[in-house]
Amino acid sequence: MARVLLFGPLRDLAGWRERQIEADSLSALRIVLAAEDADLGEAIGGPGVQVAIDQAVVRGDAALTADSEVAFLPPMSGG
Amino acid sequence: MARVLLFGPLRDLAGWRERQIEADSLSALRIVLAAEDADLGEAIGGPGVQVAIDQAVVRGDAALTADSEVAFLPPMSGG
Amino acid sequence: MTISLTEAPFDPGALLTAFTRGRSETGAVATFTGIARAEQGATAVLELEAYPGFTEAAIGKIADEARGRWALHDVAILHRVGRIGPGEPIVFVATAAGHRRAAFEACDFLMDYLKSRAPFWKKEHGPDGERWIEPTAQDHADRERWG
Amino acid sequence: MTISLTEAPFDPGALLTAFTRGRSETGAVATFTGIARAEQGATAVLELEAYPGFTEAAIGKIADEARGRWALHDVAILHRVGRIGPGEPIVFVATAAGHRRAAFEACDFLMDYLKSRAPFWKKEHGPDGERWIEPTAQDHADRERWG
Repeated sequence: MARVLLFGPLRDLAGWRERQIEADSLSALRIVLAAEDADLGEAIGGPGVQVAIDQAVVRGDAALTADSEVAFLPPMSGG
Repeated sequence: MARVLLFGPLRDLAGWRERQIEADSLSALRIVLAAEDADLGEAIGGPGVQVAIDQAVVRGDAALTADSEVAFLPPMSGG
Repeated sequence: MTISLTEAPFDPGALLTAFTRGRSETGAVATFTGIARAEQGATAVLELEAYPGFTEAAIGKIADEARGRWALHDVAILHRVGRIGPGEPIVFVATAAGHRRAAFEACDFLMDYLKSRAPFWKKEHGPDGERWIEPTAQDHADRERWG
Repeated sequence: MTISLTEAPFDPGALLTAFTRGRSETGAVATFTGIARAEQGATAVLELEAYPGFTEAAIGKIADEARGRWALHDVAILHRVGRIGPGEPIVFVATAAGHRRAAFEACDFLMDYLKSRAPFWKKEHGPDGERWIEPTAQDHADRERWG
């Protein structure tokens, strides 16, 4: 179980902003999301999309716990 | 007769800021001032001291009328 | 140093008043205020999304970098989020330093970062619908001046 | 465009509030506030003398030059004269433009002029007496950046 957050255009694409999703790693989470919504699965793997776990950017895979907050961050536009 | 204004360090040197002085040209005015106060006469001829007549900077000599305002402007310090 | 996000409109002048108060050793305060342009009616409303916590932390890191590059006495950054109407201030940056060059350069540096890399997502709601905005080539070029 | 001198203390924030109001086409406002430094007690009071009329006209010429170099929507300059206590603002410059680079550069340019060539005469009244101040080598170098 992780709390998943989508920002910017990813939120519009998926039609949601925040959900609880069952997954014990980031790679498992990607598979769950892609199985539900192929467009979203592709978009979160796209170039320039960063992933933050508990507000820290991570690269590659990572373990998730029930308390993890996973954010998919599309290219930032600045203010 | 011209209204003569001294600014900045020139005012401290002369001990006055504004006076009416009889002179029909700038060169005549310089002679009157130097005759009264040799230090001031030298200072107003010094490098970097500009002269404005009726608020416009002049170079060289110029005629003065009774209404002329003559300002001696030492090097400007900025704000 | 204060870094904050706000959903409410703000007055940059009130922030400058507070920022300059009681600074007897600060010789120089530079500020920048970014305002949502109306573009002659082409942009009705701007919508800015942040990631609360993450966004302030990312801005804080850049403010620390600015404090490392320039001898600053203080920095304040306030950024609007949510829906912003034309003519409303979006961002306010203030820098305080002993001398003006440090204050100007740090303010300029912080704005270049905020406009190009800060964690915001920006959508324009215009007469022809809505669209997500990315930094312009000019925004990237401005940022690259700082190496 | 407003250019003025004042003998009374002023609040730079109040000036920024007035300057930013109702600017729906202005994207960028840069300001600079110069403050009299206390220098840990070394400077008690600063005394600034202007030549009323002449000083505003000279500043106005430079503001016109800035408007020729950058696409500015507006410029405001307020300068204190008379006796100025430590911690009090001396000068406020605000520039408004469509984009931030023009606003920053014009504000920076105007300050370099004001600090090095504007018609003011400046005296410091300190614990060891009074002395007239001239622009520093840094002030001249800053101004020369603009050619």
